[in-house]
Amino acid sequence: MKKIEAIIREEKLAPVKKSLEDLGYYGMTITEVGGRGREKGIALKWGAKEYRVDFLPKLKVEVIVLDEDLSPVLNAIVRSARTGETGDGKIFIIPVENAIRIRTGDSGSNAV
Amino acid sequence: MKKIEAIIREEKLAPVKKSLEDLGYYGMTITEVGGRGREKGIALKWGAKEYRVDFLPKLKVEVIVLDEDLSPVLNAIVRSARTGETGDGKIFIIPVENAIRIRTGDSGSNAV
Amino acid sequence: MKKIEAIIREEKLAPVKKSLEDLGYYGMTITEVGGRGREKGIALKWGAKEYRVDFLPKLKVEVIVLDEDLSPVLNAIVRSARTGETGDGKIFIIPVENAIRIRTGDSGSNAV
Amino acid sequence: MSINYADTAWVLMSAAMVLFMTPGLAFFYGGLVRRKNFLSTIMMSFACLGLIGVLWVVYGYSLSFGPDKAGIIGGLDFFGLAGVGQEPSSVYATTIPHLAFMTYQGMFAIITVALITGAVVERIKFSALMLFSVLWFTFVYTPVAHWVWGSGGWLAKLGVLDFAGGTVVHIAAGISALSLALLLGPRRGFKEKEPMEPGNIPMVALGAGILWFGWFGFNAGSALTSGGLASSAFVATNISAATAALVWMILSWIYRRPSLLGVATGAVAGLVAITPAAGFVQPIMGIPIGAGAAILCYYMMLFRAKTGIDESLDVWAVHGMGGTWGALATGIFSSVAVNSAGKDGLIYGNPKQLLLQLIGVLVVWAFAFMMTWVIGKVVNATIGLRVSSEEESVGLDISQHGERAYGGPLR
Amino acid sequence: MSINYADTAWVLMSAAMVLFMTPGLAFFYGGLVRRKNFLSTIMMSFACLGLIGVLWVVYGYSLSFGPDKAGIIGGLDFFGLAGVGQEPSSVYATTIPHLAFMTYQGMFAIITVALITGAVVERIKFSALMLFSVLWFTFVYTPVAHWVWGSGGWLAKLGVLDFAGGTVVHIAAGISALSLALLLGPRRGFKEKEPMEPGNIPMVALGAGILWFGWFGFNAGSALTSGGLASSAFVATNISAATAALVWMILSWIYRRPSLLGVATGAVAGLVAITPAAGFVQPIMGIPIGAGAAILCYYMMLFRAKTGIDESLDVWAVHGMGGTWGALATGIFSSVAVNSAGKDGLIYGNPKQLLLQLIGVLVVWAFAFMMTWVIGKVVNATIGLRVSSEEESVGLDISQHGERAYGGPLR
Amino acid sequence: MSINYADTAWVLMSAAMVLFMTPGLAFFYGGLVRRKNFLSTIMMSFACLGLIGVLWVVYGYSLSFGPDKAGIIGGLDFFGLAGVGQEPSSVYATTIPHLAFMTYQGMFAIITVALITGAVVERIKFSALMLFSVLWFTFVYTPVAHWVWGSGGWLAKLGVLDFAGGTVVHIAAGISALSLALLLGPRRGFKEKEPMEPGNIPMVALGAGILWFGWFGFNAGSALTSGGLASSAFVATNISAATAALVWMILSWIYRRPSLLGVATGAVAGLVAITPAAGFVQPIMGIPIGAGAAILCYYMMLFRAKTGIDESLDVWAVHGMGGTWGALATGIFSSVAVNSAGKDGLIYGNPKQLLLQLIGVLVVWAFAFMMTWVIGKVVNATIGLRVSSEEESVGLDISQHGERAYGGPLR
Ligand SMILES: Nc1ncnc2c1ncn2[C@@H]1O[C@H](COP(=O)(O)OP(=O)(O)O)[C@@H](O)[C@H]1O
Ligand SMILES: Nc1ncnc2c1ncn2[C@@H]1O[C@H](COP(=O)(O)OP(=O)(O)O)[C@@H](O)[C@H]1O
Ligand SMILES: Nc1ncnc2c1ncn2[C@@H]1O[C@H](COP(=O)(O)OP(=O)(O)O)[C@@H](O)[C@H]1O
Repeated sequence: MKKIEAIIREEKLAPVKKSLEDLGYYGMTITEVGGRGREKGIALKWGAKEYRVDFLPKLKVEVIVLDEDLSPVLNAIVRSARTGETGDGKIFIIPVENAIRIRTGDSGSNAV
Repeated sequence: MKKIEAIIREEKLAPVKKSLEDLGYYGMTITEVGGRGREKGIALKWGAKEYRVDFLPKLKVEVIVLDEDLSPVLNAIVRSARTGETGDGKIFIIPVENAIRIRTGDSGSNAV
Repeated sequence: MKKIEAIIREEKLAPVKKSLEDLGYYGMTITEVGGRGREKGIALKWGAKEYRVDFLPKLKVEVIVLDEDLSPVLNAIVRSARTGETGDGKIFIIPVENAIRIRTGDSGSNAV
Repeated sequence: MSINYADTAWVLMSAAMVLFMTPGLAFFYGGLVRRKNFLSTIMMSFACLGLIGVLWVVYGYSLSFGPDKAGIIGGLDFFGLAGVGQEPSSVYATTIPHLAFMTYQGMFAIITVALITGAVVERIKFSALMLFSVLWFTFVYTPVAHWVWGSGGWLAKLGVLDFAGGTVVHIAAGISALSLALLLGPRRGFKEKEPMEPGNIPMVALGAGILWFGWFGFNAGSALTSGGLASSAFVATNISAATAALVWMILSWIYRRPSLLGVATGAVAGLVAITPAAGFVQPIMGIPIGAGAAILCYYMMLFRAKTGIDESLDVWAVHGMGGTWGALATGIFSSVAVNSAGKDGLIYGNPKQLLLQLIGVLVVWAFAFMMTWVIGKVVNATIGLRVSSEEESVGLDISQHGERAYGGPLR
Repeated sequence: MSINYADTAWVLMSAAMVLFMTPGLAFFYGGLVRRKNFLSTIMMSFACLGLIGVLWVVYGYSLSFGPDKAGIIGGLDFFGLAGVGQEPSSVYATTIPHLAFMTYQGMFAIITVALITGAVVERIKFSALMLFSVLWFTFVYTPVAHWVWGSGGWLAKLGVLDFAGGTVVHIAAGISALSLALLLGPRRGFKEKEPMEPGNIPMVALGAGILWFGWFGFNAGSALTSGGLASSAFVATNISAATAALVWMILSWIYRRPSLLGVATGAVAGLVAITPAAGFVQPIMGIPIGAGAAILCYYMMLFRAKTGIDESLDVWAVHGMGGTWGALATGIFSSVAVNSAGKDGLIYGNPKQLLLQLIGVLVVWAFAFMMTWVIGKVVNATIGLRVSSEEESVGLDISQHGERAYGGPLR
Repeated sequence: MSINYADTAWVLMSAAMVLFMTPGLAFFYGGLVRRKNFLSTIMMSFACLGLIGVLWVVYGYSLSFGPDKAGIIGGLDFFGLAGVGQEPSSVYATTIPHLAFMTYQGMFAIITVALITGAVVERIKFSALMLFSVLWFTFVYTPVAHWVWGSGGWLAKLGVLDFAGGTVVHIAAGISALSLALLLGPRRGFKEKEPMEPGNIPMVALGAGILWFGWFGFNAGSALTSGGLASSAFVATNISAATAALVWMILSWIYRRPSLLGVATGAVAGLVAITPAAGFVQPIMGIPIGAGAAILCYYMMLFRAKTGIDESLDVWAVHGMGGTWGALATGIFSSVAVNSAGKDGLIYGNPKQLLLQLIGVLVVWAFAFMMTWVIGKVVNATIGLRVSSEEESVGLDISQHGERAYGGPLR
C-alpha cells in the first residue's frame, strides 16, 4: 500500500476528484494547507515596487492505494491537476504498512 | 517507530484521547480534514430528489508510537472510535525512520 | 528522499523559514494543527483551582528533502525552532518513495 | 386627535430598532450552535422576518388589535390593513398614525416567533418549523396579544400589566420553547454528552449588542410617545441590562471564570425581565429586577441542564423564567408616580397587583404550553417534526438549506 | 419657514441609518466573494464612504441640487457648502435645516456608487475603481439626481415619480454595473466553472439585516418629515421586503432547498422595488410589488447566469431590474390619496403615469449604460481596469491592499 | 421649562446609538488582536457595559453632574438617581427629562473606560482590569467630566470648549492608555517582533461601521436638542470622518498599498478629532480637521511603533493625539455664528480661545497620565496587573475566560 500525498491548487479539486472516480477510487482525505515551492511564492508588482506572496493556499489530497493501483492513480492526478504554470504542485509517495477499517476492524488490502 | 494516522469522526475525539491516555500515550497531533470513503459521501433525500454530501468533516489523529506499542494503541483507537456505522473512518500505519525532540535535540526512541 | 514533519510553535515559523532558505530550501508545506505532548498540555491556575489546556495550536511544517540534505535541514529546524521550554515540538522523519512535479510530470530527485 | 410628529418619529425609529433585533437574535442564536448548523439557525429568524411580516399585515394585526370579540380575540375588520391608515387609531396610540402603531406591534410578533426557535435548533425540519410558526402565530400569539394589549382583552380588563411584552413575548415564547423541545426530543449525541461547544462566540456577542441596542426601541418605544415616560423606560431598561450582565458575570466567575457568554446572556436576561416593568417602575428598580433576573435565570439554566431536557439555547430559562420574574416584579415594584396608567405594586402597599400579575403569568404559561404541545403534535403527525438522523449528523445547513456557512473546499 | 424639530430629528436619524447601510452593503457583498477577496470587497464600499463623502460636500450636492441650469444640472452655488446652513432651504424640505437635507442626500450618493462595485469584485484594480467612482459620481450620479429630484430637473418636471431612489439609485447603479461588468470581462475561472462559492454567508445575512434596518431611513426618511407619510412609506417598505423574502425563499425551495442567501437577496429585491413607490402607494401594495420583485429578479438572475456574463453579484438583476419594476409599479399603484404630491397610477385610471415612469426608466437605462461604458473605456485606456492574472489568482486582498482577512500563519 | 418631545426623541435615540458604539468598539478592537485573545478583547468592552452602566447610576452621574463642590467634583445629591426624574434638570438640557440627560451622559462614561482597554489587550489580568476600571472611572472620569461639562466645573468656567468629549473622552482615555501600557510592559514576543497580525480585519471594519453610525448620536446628540445645531454637528462629523478615512487611505497607499485597516482607523481618527469641535465649527471645517487628524495620527502611530512602546491598539495615537488635535482645532476654527454658546476661535481673531483649549488639553493630559499611573501601581501592588507568561502564551480567551472564540476540536 502507498499513500499518495498530492499538493494541488484549490480549484483543481473537482477535476482531480472526477478523474479518481473514473478509476473507481472514491476514498480520499483533503486538508487545507499553505505551500510554497522553489520560487519562494509569487512575485508581484505594486507600482515600481516588487513584493512576494509567500505561502499560497493549497489543498493536500491524500489517497491510500494498493500497490497495483499506484501508477494509474498518479497519472490521473497529474493529468487532472495540471495547468502547466508554476504552482501546480507536487505529489509524494509514501509507503504504508497497513490499513484498518475502524467500522469492521478489517485490515490489509480489504481496508482500503 | 510508526506513525498511526487515524481518520475519525469529530465527536470521537474525546473517547479516543481517553483510551490513549489509559495506555499512557499522551502525545498526539490532530488536524481538521475532510474525507470521503468508498460510498462517495452520504446520500440524503429532499422531497423526491436524492443528493449526495461529498466530503464530510473528519479529524485526523496522528500518533507516533514505538513498534512495541503499535498494536495496543491500534486496538485502543479502533475500540474507542467505532460506532459501527459507515463513516467510522480508517487507520493507516506508516513507517517512521526517526524522531527528534526539538527542545533537547534528543532523537530516536527517547524522542517519542 | 525523506519527508520531514516538524511540529513547531506558530511563532517560530519565520525563523524556521529563514533557516531553511539559508540552506537553499524553499519548498515546504504548512498545516495548522493542534497538538499535545507528554505533559498533556499546559497546567494553569485560576485562583486555587488548577486546570489544563489540552491541545495547543501548532504548525506542522513538511519538507521533502533528498537523503543527502536530511541532516543539515534537520539541524537548521532544530536550531531555529527551539526556545528550550516545553512545547517546542517534535520532528519525525518518514521515508518517501518518489516525488512528482505535477507541472512537468518529472519524478525522482528532479521533482523535489 | 391630531398627529404628534415627535411621537411618530420616536415610534417609527423604535419599530426599526425592534426589527433590527431579529437579525440580532439570528446571530445570538447562530453563534451558539455548531458550525454545521450556523446558517440554519440564522435562517430560522430570517424566515420569520418574511413569514410573520406578511401574516401580520394580512390578518395578525386584526386578530390582535381588531375590535374586541368577547375579550378573547380581535375581529377581522383590519384584514389586509383595511381601515388602517395615516390617521391615528381611535383607541391605540392616539398621537401617531395608525399605520405606525400597527407596524411597531408587528415587529414584536416577528421576534416572538423567532425566539422560540432557540429550543429546536440543530434538529427540526425547516418545513415543520414553518408550519409550526404559522399555527403558533395564529393560535397563540394573536390571542395572547389581544388578551393583554388589545382594547377589551380580558387580561387587560382584569388589570394585568405588561408594558412591553414580558408576558406576550417572553413568557409565551419561553414556555412554548420548553413545550416544543420536550416534544422534539434532544439532539443526537446530547445524552451521550458529545461536545456541542458554541461555534462562534463573537457572533453571540454581536447579537447581544444588537439586541441591547434594539431593546431601547422595544421598551422605551412602548411608551408610544416621546417624553418623560419613554425616558424613564429607557433608563430602567439600561439599568436592568447592565446589572444583570454584571451579576451574571460574577456568577460565572464564582463557578469558573468570568464568561463573555455569561455577560451576553445576563444582559439578555436583564432586558427580558425589565420588559413588562420598564414603564411602570422607578428606573433604579432596574437594579433589583436585573439582579434577580440574572440569579434566577442562571440557576434555572443549571437546573434545566440537570434535567437532561435539551431545550437547546435556554429560551425557557432566560425568556420564560426571566419574563415570569419580570411580570411578578412589575406587581412588586410598579408605581403610579411613574406612570399614571399603571398601578401601585406590592411595595407601595398594593399586594393585589402582584396577585393579578401572577394570574397573568399562570394563564399564559398554561395556554402557551398546551397550545404549543397540540400544535407540535399536529405538525409531527402531518409532516413530521424532525430531520433524519443522517441529516442531523451532516448538519441542517446542508441538509435543509443546501448551503454552507463558509465556502472553500471543506467546512 | 421655521424648523420643525421632530422632522429634523427624523431626517437626521434617517441619514445616520442610510450611512449605516454602506457598511451593511460591504458585508452583504463581502460575504458573497471568495475568502481571498473578502477585504477588498469590503474596502470598495468603505472607500466610497470616504471618497464620495468628501466629493459630495465639495461639489456633488451643488451639481445635484444647486439652482437649476436648463433642467440638466445644478449650478455651483453650493460649492463647498456655501450658503448651506442651519436655516431651511427655500425649495427643498422646508421644515428642516438645509444642512440636514444636504447630508441626507449625500448618504444616497455614497451607497449608489458602492452598489456598482458588486459587479466588478475579485478582479478590478483598486486604483481604477477609485478613478471610475470619481467620474461616475460626477457624470452619472449628479445629473441623474438633478433630473429626477432637483428643483427644475427635466424628468421631475415631466412628472416622473421616484420617492426614494428607484431610478436615481437602483436603476442607475444596476445598469452601470452591467455595463462595467461587460467591459471588464469575467473572473478568471468563471468560464471554466471553477467553484466560486460565497466565502461567508453569515456575513451576507448580517449585511442584509443592516440593509433592512437602514432602508427605513432610506424610504421613510424620504418623506423628509415625520408623520403620516413617513409611516405609510415605512409600512410599505416592510411589507415589500417581507413579501419578497418569503417569495424568494419559496422559489429557492421549489428549485432546490429554502436558501438563506435567497431570503437575504429576496429581502433586498423587495426593498429595492418598493423604493420608488414607498411614499406613493397604499402600504398593502407592498405585497404585489414585493412578490413581483422576487419573481422577476429571481428569473433575471438565472437568465444572467445563463448568458455567461459575469456580473458577479447580480447588481443588475436585483437592483437594475428590481428598480425598473419598482419604477413601473409606481406608475401602476400610486395614489394621490396616499400622497397629495404624487399622482394616481394605472389602477386608479391614469395610464399616463405608467408611461411617464417608463420614460424615466428608459432614459436612465440608456444614459447610465452608455456613460458607464465611456467612463470605463477611459479608465481602461489610461490606468487599466483589471489586475494581472497572477494578482487575481492570489486574490485582491493581498495584491491590492496588502492585507488578509484573517491573521495566522496561513489563510 | 417644559419638555420638548422632539428633543427627547433625539437625545434618547442618540443615547441608544452611543450605547451601540461600545459593542462596535469591542469588534473594532477584537478584530485587531490575535485569535486567541479575540473573546477577551470583546469582553473588556462588554464588561464595561455592565460595570460602568451600574456605577454610573449609583454614584457616577452624581459625582460628574451633581451640584458643584468648588469646581472640582459634583456632590452626591443624585446618588442612586435620587431626584433625577421625568422632569427636566434645572441646569442641564432643560427641554428634555433629567433621566434622558443622565442616561445619555452615562453612555459616554461606558465607552471612555472601554477605549482604554485597547492599550492592554492580550496580557492584562481580567480581575485587574475590572479593579482598574472602577478606580479610573471614579477618580479620573468623573472629575474630568465635572471640570469640563459640570455646571460650575473649573475648566468650563475658564472657558474651555468641548462639544462632545474630545477632552473628557478621547484625551482622557488616550493618555491613560499610554500610561497604563507603559506600566504593564509589552506583550510577550513584541520585542522579538513575533508576528501579531490582526486576527479578523472584517470585524474591525464592522466595528468601524458601527462606530461611525453611533458617532452621530455622540456628536450631533450632544446638541441635546434637535434642529439646526444638531444638523450642523452631524454634518461636521461626517465630513471629518470621510476626509480622514480618505486621507489615511492615501497615506497607506503612498507607503504601501491602500489599506482597509487604514480607512477604518482613519475614519475613527476623524471622528475623534471632530468630537470637541462638532457643534462649534462650520461643518466644512471638517475637511481641515479630518485631514489634520489623519496625518497627525498616522505619523504618531509610526512614531509610537518606533519607540518600542507596546501601546497595542494605538489608543494614544488615535484617541489621545486625535483628541488633542481636535481640542486645539476647536480653538482655531470655532465660530459664534455656528453656536452662540461657543466662542470665536483663532481664525476669527480670538487667539485666546486656542490658549484656553491648550490649557484644557495640558490639564487633562497631566491629570490622566498621573492618576492612571498611580491607580495602575495600586492595582499592580494589590492583585497584580499581568497574567503569567504561560497564560499569555495560551491566550486570554482560555486563561481568563475559559472560552474559545470558535468551537470545534481545535482553535
Ligand atoms: N520540498 C518540498 N517539501 C514539501 N512541500 C513542497 C516542497 N516543494 C514544493 N512543495 C509543495 O508543493 C507546492 C507546489 O510547489 P511549486 O514549486 O509551486 O510547484 P511547481 O513545481 O509547479 O513550481 C508548494 O506550494 C508546496 O506546498
Ligand atoms: N483510500 C483512502 N485514502 C485516503 N483516505 C481515505 C481512503 N478511504 C477512506 N479514507 C478516509 O477515511 C474516512 C472514512 O472512510 P469511510 O469509507 O467513510 O469509512 P468506512 O470504512 O467506515 O465506511 C474518509 O472520510 C476518508 O477521510
Ligand atoms: N507521540 C506523538 N505523536 C504525534 N505527535 C506528537 C507526539 N508527541 C508530541 N507530538 C506533537 O509534538 C508537539 C510538541 O510536543 P511536546 O511534548 O509539547 O514537546 P516537548 O518534547 O518539547 O515537550 C505536540 O504538541 C504534538 O503536536
